[in-house]
Amino acid sequence: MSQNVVVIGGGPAGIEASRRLRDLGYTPILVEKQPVLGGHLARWDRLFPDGVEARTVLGPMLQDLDGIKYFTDTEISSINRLKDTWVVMLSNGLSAQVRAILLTTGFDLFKAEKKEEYGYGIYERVITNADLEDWFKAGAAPQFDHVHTIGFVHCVGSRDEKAGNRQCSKVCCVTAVKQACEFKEKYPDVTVYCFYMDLRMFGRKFEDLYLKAQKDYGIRFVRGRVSEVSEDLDGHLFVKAEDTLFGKPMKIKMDLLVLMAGMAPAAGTSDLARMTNISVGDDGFFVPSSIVDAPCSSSREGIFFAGTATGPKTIPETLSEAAAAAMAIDRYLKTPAKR
Amino acid sequence: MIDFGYGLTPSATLKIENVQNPLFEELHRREPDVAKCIACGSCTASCSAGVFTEMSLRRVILSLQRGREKETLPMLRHCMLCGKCLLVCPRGINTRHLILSIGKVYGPDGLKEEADR
Amino acid sequence: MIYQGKQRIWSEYQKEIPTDHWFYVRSCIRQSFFPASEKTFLEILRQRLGKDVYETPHHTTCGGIAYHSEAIPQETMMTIIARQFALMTEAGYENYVCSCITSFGLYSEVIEDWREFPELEAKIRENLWKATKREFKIPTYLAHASDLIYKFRNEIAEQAKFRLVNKATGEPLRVVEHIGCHYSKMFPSKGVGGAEYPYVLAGMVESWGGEVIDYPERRHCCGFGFRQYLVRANRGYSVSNTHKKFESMEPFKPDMIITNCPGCPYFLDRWQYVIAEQTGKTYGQDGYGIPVFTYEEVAGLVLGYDPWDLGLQTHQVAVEPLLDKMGIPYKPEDKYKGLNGKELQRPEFPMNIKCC
Amino acid sequence: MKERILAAYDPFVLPFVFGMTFVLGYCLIALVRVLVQLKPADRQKFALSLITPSAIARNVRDLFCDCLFHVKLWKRNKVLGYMHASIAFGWFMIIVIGHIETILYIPERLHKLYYPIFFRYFMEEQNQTLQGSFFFFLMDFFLLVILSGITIAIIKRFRSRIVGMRRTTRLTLPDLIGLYSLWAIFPLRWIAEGFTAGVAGGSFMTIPINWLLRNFMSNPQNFTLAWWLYSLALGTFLTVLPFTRYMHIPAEILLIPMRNAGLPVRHTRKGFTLAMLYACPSCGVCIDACPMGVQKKNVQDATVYMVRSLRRRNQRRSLVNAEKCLMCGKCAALCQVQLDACGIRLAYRTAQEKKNNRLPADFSYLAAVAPRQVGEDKVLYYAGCMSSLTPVISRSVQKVLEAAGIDWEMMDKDGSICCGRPLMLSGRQEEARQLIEKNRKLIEDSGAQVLLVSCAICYRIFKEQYGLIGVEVMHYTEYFNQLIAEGRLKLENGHETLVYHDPCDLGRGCGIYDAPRQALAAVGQLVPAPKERKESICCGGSVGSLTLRYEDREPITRGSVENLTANNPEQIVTACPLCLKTLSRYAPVPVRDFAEILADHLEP
Repeated sequence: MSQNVVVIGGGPAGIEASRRLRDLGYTPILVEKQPVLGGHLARWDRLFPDGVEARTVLGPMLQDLDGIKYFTDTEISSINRLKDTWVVMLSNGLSAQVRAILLTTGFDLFKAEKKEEYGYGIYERVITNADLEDWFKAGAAPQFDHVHTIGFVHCVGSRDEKAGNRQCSKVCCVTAVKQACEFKEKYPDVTVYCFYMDLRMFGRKFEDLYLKAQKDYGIRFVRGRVSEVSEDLDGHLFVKAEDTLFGKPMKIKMDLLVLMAGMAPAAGTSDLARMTNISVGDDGFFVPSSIVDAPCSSSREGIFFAGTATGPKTIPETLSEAAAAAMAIDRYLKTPAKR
Repeated sequence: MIDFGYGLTPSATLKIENVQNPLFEELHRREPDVAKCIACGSCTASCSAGVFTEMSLRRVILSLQRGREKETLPMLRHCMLCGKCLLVCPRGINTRHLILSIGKVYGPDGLKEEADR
Repeated sequence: MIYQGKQRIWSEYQKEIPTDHWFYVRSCIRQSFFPASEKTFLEILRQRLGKDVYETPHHTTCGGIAYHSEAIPQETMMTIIARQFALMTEAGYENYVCSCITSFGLYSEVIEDWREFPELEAKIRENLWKATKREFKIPTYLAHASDLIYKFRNEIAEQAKFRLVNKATGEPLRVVEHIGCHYSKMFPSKGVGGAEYPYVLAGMVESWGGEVIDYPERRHCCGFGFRQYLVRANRGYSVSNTHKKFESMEPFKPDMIITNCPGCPYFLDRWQYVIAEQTGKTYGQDGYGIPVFTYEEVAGLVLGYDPWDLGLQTHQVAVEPLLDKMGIPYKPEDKYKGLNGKELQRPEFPMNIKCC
Repeated sequence: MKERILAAYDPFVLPFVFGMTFVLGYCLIALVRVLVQLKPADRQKFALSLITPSAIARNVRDLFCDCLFHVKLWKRNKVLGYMHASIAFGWFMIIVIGHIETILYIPERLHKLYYPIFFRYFMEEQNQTLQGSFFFFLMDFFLLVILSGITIAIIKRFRSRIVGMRRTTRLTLPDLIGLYSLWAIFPLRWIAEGFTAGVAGGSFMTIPINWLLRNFMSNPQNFTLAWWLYSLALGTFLTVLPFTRYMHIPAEILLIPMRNAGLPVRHTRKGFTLAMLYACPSCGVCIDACPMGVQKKNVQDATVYMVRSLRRRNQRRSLVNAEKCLMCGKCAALCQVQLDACGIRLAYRTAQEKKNNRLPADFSYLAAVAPRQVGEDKVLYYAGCMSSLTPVISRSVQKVLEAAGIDWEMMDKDGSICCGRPLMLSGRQEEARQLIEKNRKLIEDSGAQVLLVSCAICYRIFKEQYGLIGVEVMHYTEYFNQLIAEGRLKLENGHETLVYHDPCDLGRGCGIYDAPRQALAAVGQLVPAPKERKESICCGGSVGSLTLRYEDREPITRGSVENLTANNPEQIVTACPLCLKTLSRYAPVPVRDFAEILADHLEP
């Protein structure tokens, strides 16, 4: 009977790693807290930089699950070390004794309502990048029709001590520019603003996207962090930010504001860390044994990571890390267990 | 009105209620590359006039976008059109044509009539 | 505005305010700005609500004005505050309530400092002992006077004779609540409802029938700021801030403003006169300004106290239009009479803002 | 010799007479307009040059060489040269001989405009007599010459590549009419004279045609028909001439003396410029010459279309054309009529700026810049704005000067006041004048004898506009070459294969071609480029173009690099900071500055 591997987290990292493990002859036991597999990717409409449909990435993965035992709506009740194996108790009563566990617990979207001064959940016209992706997926959204001016606020819950996340979430800048272009494609005569501190368009073809946003879509980039948002009598938003390049505070009347919520550590991270007593960084993400040359292995034997469980990553990085983790597990399982 | 020895200081905030800026739109029509500016300041750093005055093309472009041209257009008059900014611009903007176009679009009394263009 | 959104925030910032046995310290300047506020506060708590609120004549300023204007160093200020706590300990109380927002901010700051730097506390203890031979304990609970009124807002509502409702139209009065910056901006967790949407005044307004307005500049500073208004050269900066707030609230047509700090009501009230005299513009209906009240005055009005006993005649902006809206009876002729009915002559009225 | 028609008149001459009077009238009015539009000073200068013997000699020589023999075109393209020369000179000789015959045989008819042209029809000349046969022979000879030119013209029209022309100009309707009527004239003359050959006399051309078409020629009605057709063809050609490219025939006669008088281009459409606009033959040489031609979309901005849009007063097209041009001067250098293409476009830009620019420059801050004391024994080195972005140049120049033991002082060490040429090229002449005045004062006050310049752009304006007194302006290619010649600069030859790119303003602009090549020969082995010296292809980075976008400059630069590396040199050498920066972006081999390569080959 081929060896089992418990994979905790059914996002793109978990699914991809499970498929690879299956191909290597193992039987992955994929556990997903949510009722459906796919993680955040299931919610996105199109992906940067070229706008490829998320469906076309996730679809094939979801159709290739035979040979993988996956349990949705299931949580981890407990994990204990038994000699050189891990005994994992699931909330649906099942338990598994395995030599390797793969943590693909991913991230949680930063709760934008925590940034009270931006008024998410208080002003109707303030939404998050996730809400915007939902509305893009649902096709034209009625509330957008009377929108003349829209703003994208970068670094919401990222690079912000007060929001409890000093780190940069890496993907929100390029996502904001992508969404700005998509919005402008749908509503060409809308004026689009992007409020950024440092526009981190680090990846391949990201700078082209930025140039296209400026040249073809006329998106206006304001270098200044939004300080507060307020609502006037008839529900329009007043967004305040300083144009630090021009050295003047600005107050712009807008019809819609999109908060680029960053990546916060997944809720269950601390519990899992406690159960397996592996360490969690001060940023709340799991700490790999070496961030440089062993990002997939943990400080404990048999525990492996993949994806945004160890920090913000793009989808391609997550998928490649999933494959790397599968290889690491395979190599680990092939070495004879030390007595 | 009573003079209290102090008064209301006008707000420095740029209030952008409607986002139309006809002069900038006309400038953008003549030189679309102005939208590509990422305000990196290479032009200002290498500016020949910048050695002797506070000329800064970066500030000029930004002030035009914000509709505050009155503050920076006097500075633009120091430009010798030597073309160094054109050479160093990382975005490949034709800065010289931009400066020439600004001279035609802005200036003391705003937009020229389209007729005699 | 999604109301549930605000409620969710409020739920995260609820404070467990003790119900009784308070050691009360007054503000340095509130009696001179709004004479009856503190008297009304004590009267409501003691007579109307039967609470034990002790006040010793030996207590002094908290040193805030001097400290914020950089006239005295932090150590001196802390020793003064230590003496206040000593008075409280000697009086046998543990719940400390102060009438002034700046004090509340200062007390919170000092307690936080001592918690963070115990050696600083030890030094201050030594200073106090050397200076006054007194010992002190840190209050188990520090509250601001408005916290208490907020705590008992419903009890007050029960005894209310009037409600914050426009008698003629039955519509709730449109109320702008302005929270003193030192109340929750320095320590959000110390303020009821947090920093963005403090609920301490909103709670009172809602339980007394009014409707809270959220205008864009609601969290902007009222322009007080010791360093601003003390120095004449800076006063322009101070009145400009107030002007910004009024320009922002104007479209919402507020009926009144409720505040909980010594500076805010004074400046929001007086600067309306200066703005009117300088620019000719008033923000209330038909030439009057928007009346500004402290929460004690509003509580007093709701409980049916006589407006002139609440000291409303010392306001710059006429309160009569609001009293008429609420249907509160008052004798206009007594407005400028002293305690024993002696005529104090009507002060000279400003040109651009109507007074009664 | 007797007159066949005593009345010396026949209705068939009317089309020709009408055409001739029309064209002469038109040219006369045009001449008057041009002269009136000249500024008084220019007019005086022109009048003066018409009477000074040396100028007259030069005018006559140019008239013959350019108008008749097209020597310039011959040097460039043998076939085209012959075609033009044959038609022009042949036609000229036919007219002259026609008049000589009239003078000799029947001088009293000379006053009749048409008589010499249709001499054969009116006079019964016999080829028996020695004189007659001589004239017959001469006339037929030149007819043959013209016909040979016409046949080449027809071939060129349909297969321009055979004639070595990649692209020719799009012809307008009037041009086509003029062209076909021009083609028709001489064959018809040939046939017409064939008739008279049968009756009176003829020579080796006219007699055979008479024999060949004897049944056609035997019918007397055809006799007058042939002459009618001949006159009609002439009439159409002459009537339509002023509105076609053939206006260059009369116009060039006026243009050459005006050019030799050295008149400046002042206006976009008046005076000297108007003469030039008329004189443009729309030959299309400038289309192939223009470096921007690498992109098809730029072909419409060649000088021929600039002339056309100016003549048609098409402001929109003229502005786009005027602002896009690189001002490299190649079209002007190769133009058969030596049209000052850059001058016209600069005049257009100047007019535009004067009319539309409402942000006048404020160079008051220049007053504070103090001159740098240098004294006679030091060379004053002016690196120019661009050189601060190519430090290798100023560093190498200093190294070479030190090696040659020359004491120097750098004028713009901490920030340069621009030489003014980019500002002038943008059309802001008076503002450029302010920079020029300030720089001139700084240079003259410095007391230096020699102003050394390492930028071709600055060098040209220092030479042309500054009028420096007591200061010799030298481009570092000239100066270093002189130092080598004087033996003060010792170099060792590295024998690398080099190709030298002539910067437009240095080569075409100031005529410096050989100095750099001689100097480079001392350090490496020069490899020629297919197109160089006067035909060097602009690097594409010129600040002369106001509107060229960055992406559109790349193909131009690649075209220039391709030409330079045709004979695969190991290195490209140029003598201008702008060319250096632009070429090195796309060149497959290292691009080095003139001083840099010299500095690397200094004898230890």
